[in-house]
Amino acid sequence: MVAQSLLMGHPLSSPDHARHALLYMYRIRKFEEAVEDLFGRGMMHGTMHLSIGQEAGPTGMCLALRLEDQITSTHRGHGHCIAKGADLTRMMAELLGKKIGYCGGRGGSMHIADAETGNLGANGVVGGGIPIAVGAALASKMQHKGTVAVSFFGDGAMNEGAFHEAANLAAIWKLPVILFCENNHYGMSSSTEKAFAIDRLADRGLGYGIPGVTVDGNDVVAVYEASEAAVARARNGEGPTLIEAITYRWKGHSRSDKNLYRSKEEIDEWKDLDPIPKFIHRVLEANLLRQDEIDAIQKQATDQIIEAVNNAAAAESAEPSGLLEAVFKAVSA
Amino acid sequence: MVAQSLLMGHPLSSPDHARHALLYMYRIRKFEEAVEDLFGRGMMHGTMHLSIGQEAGPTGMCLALRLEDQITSTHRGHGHCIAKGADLTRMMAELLGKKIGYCGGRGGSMHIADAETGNLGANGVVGGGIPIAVGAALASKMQHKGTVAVSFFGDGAMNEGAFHEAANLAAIWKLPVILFCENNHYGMSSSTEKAFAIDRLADRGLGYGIPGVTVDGNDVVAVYEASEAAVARARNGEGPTLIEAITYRWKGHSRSDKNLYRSKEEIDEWKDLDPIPKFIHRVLEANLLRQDEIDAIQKQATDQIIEAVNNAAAAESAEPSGLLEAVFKAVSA
Amino acid sequence: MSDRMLTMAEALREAMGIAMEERPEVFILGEDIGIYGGAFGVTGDLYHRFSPLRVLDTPISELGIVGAAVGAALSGMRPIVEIQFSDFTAQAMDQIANQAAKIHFMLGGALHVPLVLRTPQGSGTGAAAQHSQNLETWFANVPGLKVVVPSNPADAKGLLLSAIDDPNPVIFLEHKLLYKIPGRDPVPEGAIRIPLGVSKVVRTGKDLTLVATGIMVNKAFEVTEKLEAEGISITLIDPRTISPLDMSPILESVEKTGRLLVVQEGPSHGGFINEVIARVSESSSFGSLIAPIKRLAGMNIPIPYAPQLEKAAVPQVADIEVAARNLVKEWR
Amino acid sequence: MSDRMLTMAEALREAMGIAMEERPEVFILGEDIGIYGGAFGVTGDLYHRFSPLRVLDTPISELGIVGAAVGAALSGMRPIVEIQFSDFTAQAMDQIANQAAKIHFMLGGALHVPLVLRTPQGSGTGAAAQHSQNLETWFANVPGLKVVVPSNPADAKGLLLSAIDDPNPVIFLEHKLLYKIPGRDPVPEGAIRIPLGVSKVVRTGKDLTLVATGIMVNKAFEVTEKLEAEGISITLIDPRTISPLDMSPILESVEKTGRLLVVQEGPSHGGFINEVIARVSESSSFGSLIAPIKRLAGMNIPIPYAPQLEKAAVPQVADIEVAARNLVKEWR
Ligand SMILES: Cc1ncc(C[n+]2csc(CCOP(=O)(O)OP(=O)(O)O)c2C)c(N)n1
Ligand SMILES: Cc1ncc(C[n+]2csc(CCOP(=O)(O)OP(=O)(O)O)c2C)c(N)n1
Ligand SMILES: [Mg+2]
Ligand SMILES: [Mg+2]
Repeated sequence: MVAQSLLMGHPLSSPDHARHALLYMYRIRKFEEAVEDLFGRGMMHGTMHLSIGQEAGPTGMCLALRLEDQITSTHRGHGHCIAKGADLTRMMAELLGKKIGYCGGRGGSMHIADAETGNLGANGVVGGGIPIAVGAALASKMQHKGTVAVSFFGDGAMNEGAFHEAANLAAIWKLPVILFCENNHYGMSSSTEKAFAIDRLADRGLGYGIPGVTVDGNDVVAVYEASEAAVARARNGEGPTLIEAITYRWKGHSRSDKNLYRSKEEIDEWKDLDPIPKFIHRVLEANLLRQDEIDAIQKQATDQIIEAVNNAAAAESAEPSGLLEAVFKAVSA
Repeated sequence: MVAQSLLMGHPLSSPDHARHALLYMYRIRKFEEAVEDLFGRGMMHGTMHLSIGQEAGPTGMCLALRLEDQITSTHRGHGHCIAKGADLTRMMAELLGKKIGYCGGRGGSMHIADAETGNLGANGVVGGGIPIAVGAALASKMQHKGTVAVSFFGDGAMNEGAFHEAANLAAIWKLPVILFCENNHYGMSSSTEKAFAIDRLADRGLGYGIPGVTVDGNDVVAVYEASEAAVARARNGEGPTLIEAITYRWKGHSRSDKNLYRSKEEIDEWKDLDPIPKFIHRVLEANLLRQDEIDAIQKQATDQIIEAVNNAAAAESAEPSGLLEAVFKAVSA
Repeated sequence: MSDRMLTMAEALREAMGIAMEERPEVFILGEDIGIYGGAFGVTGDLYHRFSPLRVLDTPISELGIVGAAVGAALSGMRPIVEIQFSDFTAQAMDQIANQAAKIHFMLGGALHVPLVLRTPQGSGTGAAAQHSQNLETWFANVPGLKVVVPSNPADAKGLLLSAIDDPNPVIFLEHKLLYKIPGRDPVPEGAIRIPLGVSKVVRTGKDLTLVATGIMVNKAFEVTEKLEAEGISITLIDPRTISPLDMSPILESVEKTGRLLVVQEGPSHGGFINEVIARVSESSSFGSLIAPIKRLAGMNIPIPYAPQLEKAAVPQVADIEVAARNLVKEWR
Repeated sequence: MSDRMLTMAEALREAMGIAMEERPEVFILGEDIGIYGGAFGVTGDLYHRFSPLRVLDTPISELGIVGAAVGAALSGMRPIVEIQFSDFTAQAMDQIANQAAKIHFMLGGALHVPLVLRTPQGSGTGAAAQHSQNLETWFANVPGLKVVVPSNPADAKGLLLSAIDDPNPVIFLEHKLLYKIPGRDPVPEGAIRIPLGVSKVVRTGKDLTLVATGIMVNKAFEVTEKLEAEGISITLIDPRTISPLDMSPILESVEKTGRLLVVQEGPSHGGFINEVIARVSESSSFGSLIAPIKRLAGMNIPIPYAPQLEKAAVPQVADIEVAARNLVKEWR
């Protein structure tokens, strides 16, 4: 299983850790680029929500998690899924509507889940996964499992009632859950300046008695450190933490976005803050990896994605037969 | 119209103002006592949610409002309705299922509204009225009406998504709305200690950029002063305020409550903090009214309620005919 | 035996108690279900028998608690959520319809959601339009939800135990006027289970097929007894589960009686009775009909407050009686 | 004339523009309806033509914005709320079903809620189960809501103008595959209004009555043309408003054709087609039927993602064709 190769821990704590962090950020980047390409060539159905530019958030957070820890994810969920250790071929196969896809072609990009790596699912509903993560944390507490649940969600999701109700339940029951907000400045076309009357979204925690921290979401080290502290709190029975990771989405919201609500300059400014070179800089500075090793890691990620695309493309298409039977799980006798 | 007799202003600013505040608190108290009595004698249908002990909140808040200002209210809404100036006979008639009742017998206690006094309605749904008040404030702003909208709701309602979404909209659009939380320590059997991980519910405002104030909700003067400030802010275009009025409900949540979740001692302690004698004390101290005048005000309120009950009881019952036609407002040609 | 003439509230409580004893992963969450014992007294003493951890009082947060139940169900627990009035499932519809119902299918079967959502529905308490709806049609229209509407304590117990066992989300709709009345039959002891999706023939006759669920079964039963005296004999069928809907006893009966009357409390549009009619219309039993199918449903109005208005809003015994008699007398 | 062959998105935008010019109290609110022009481009340039105040971009807060629209409607405004996908009306169901729908009745007529909720529904875009539902049955089951399902640009324009005029809450359900295609007929200029609650006979035939709404009207039309060549002539009826539902042209047609086929995209249980069947079954036209009523509806499954699966989930032209042909050929 792919998942078990995950290497937890501080991304600068050893060359292997650095390699892992870098590999996963590259995997996400290359996966998204491949998706964009497949869409562009008309080979993919539906829509797509790319997380290029946001790779440090999921990678840094998931480095602080164990295999059995759980996550809930979003419409923009490829990064979370990859960072938690999912199989790239099955992901890509799902996007291509194949039988071996994670959902057997029934879910697509917005519904990939992977029970083995604790991914309870992307979600087409903004905010939909937040109460679910809280429930997973409740189960962990009730069953004394010692696991932590993380809900990834966007800045936009914070204005849904689901965030509010989930946050309060997490707080009053002191659940081992981390509310991980990827603040990429926009919910579709809606900027955080217009959608919020507060500057720091982490301040939302104040209303629930949940500590809120804001980190540079393009710095995988900073994300890891905040995540690690939140996970420790959660495992200690001290309750939830709200993490706000400041980042930016380079691409349009989805396929149909004309980017009318923001300027090219703004996008370019953020491209200069690319999380991958930022981390490479730290790694080189710390003498953890050499440039040729880094290049090899990038190539490894690219190769893995090419392989995933090829495998997925070659796989058998999902078939309509059996759909009706798939609605309910069979009642065991 | 009853409504026009309302006298706005500080309850200690003149004998008339003091008289008004006291009369309205007594009206609420006596109305509720009459309802309890009618229920006890099997003369009333449905259920009831009494606000005995909480009279200072609605009275103090509404003293800061004009006739054309709007309110949304709750299942425990008799007080709000009376304080905003509704007709007692039509209220009581509604509870008795009469044709002249505010809803023609179709709504009952939980749905009394009065367009003339700006009461957009009690609400059977916890939190249901909060977004509606925000919408009324939005209309006020769009139409440059200069009116303010107040949403009354309980502590329990603060954990509904409706509160959250409404609060955020109010904040980002700087709407002339006041979120008036009657914190009576319980949402049915659920104590604020268990339902919140914060001590001061007004702190919820922090997450939205809304100033939050906590006042003694049994002190009509304190409530008025906080309300007046919030109304001024709102009319000035400075946006919403969250007021938390600390109070207590003497009676059970509704008809079927066995009060298992709180102690008799606790109830008794709060009875000692009765808002009516508390205000009388201030009035006497300030030499605004004499004791005999105060007694006369109490008697006046009692007489008004007796009259309302008698009129309502004598009125014609609502009839099923025409129900189907009442679903939609007729489309004008 | 007479001590087993439980009310529906008692029967439901018994079922939950048995399930909680059987399986540590069963727990209940909802508003005021703990020390208060539930708004309608259904959870009663379970809070004391088990623990505040397994009978979990929640804040007023329907969306949050259903969502938390979904997450817990995905993580090895078997939550039973109580929503205080079915009207407030509106608050939780995203978690019910877009999450719980779809997860198993949409995620390719990797995960499933063994969740029971219990909630009282129906009118008759004078609580008016926001506390009196029958919303079963919302759930029946969502593929992935099973929808149960028990009409009596014994069925309620057996169906609830099956619902808790079921690996899928089950919406369990309890008519609030049934809570406090004992059924016609004693409630069996122990962990009796009644499978979901099996219609029950309550009594057999030859002149008319009458289909009803929930409280309407009681009203219809009264009518069958009354009309029996007039020489009209009625087959009364209670589907018990409206989704999936077991049509076979209904179709068989229609073939025998040639007449069909379907009754529900909620408004007709979208109602389960329409599904029954449509299925009969499509079936080969259609040819056996000797009378047009007749339906009785709630008026197309929000439920009003005053008792005389509230009664007028939903089918009463007398309405069923008239409809049944006319169907038989006028179509021979 | 040819320049009036608008798409449905254009026709809807035109209607909103006219209404906003006519009345200052009309405004639009919703997610990404401003500078973005709407997720499906329906509001387009209205933001620039009017102002950000009248084309009000909101945060992602369906419950909040529908609630705000209710409050504004109670206070003299005429809001048009756009919900980005009808699936997310689930988030706002309390404000839709428990507030907007009931206020006028429940409050004794003192207040009313002139609100239009526009939202795209239906499958075909590969967005899977949480973005592809047809939820009309939820709304149709709630007394106090009017429910409109336009099938073409000209109707969409006229119906939307009437919906904005209506003093009651109207749910306006737009099939997303219709947005970008022009209709068969040109869209009249100016403030044309089509009354709600009036069925439209799209074409007339003698062998079969076919009832459909929304995108299914297009599919059904294709079938009527195709089968005409085979000598099967079909009356196609588009109710346009499913609540209230205008049955008279349907009943009249059934009396003539003796055969009825009803089609919808959403799952059958709770579907409007069931209401049509039930009303026909109860009516005196029932006696004119020479064939069992046939219905076609979406499969009872959440909408899947992969294109081949998604297509299988809802009735396609070929399905309608087969059903129509068989009904006529096999029942004479
Ligand atoms: C409940 C709901 N409302 C609206 C949408 C449509 N929608 C999809 S993504 C999105 C923006 C989400 O913004 P954010 O939460 O910040 O996440 P991001 O896309 O920036 O990652 C919107 C409005 C949805 N999917 N669900
Ligand atoms: C959405 C919703 N959930 C639950 C209920 C049932 N209920 C009615 S009042 C109430 C308690 C409300 O508490 P709070 O808001 O503090 O108001 P209070 O009763 O204390 O005045 C509950 C749970 C309801 N009416 N609406
Ligand atoms: Mg965002
Ligand atoms: Mg309270």
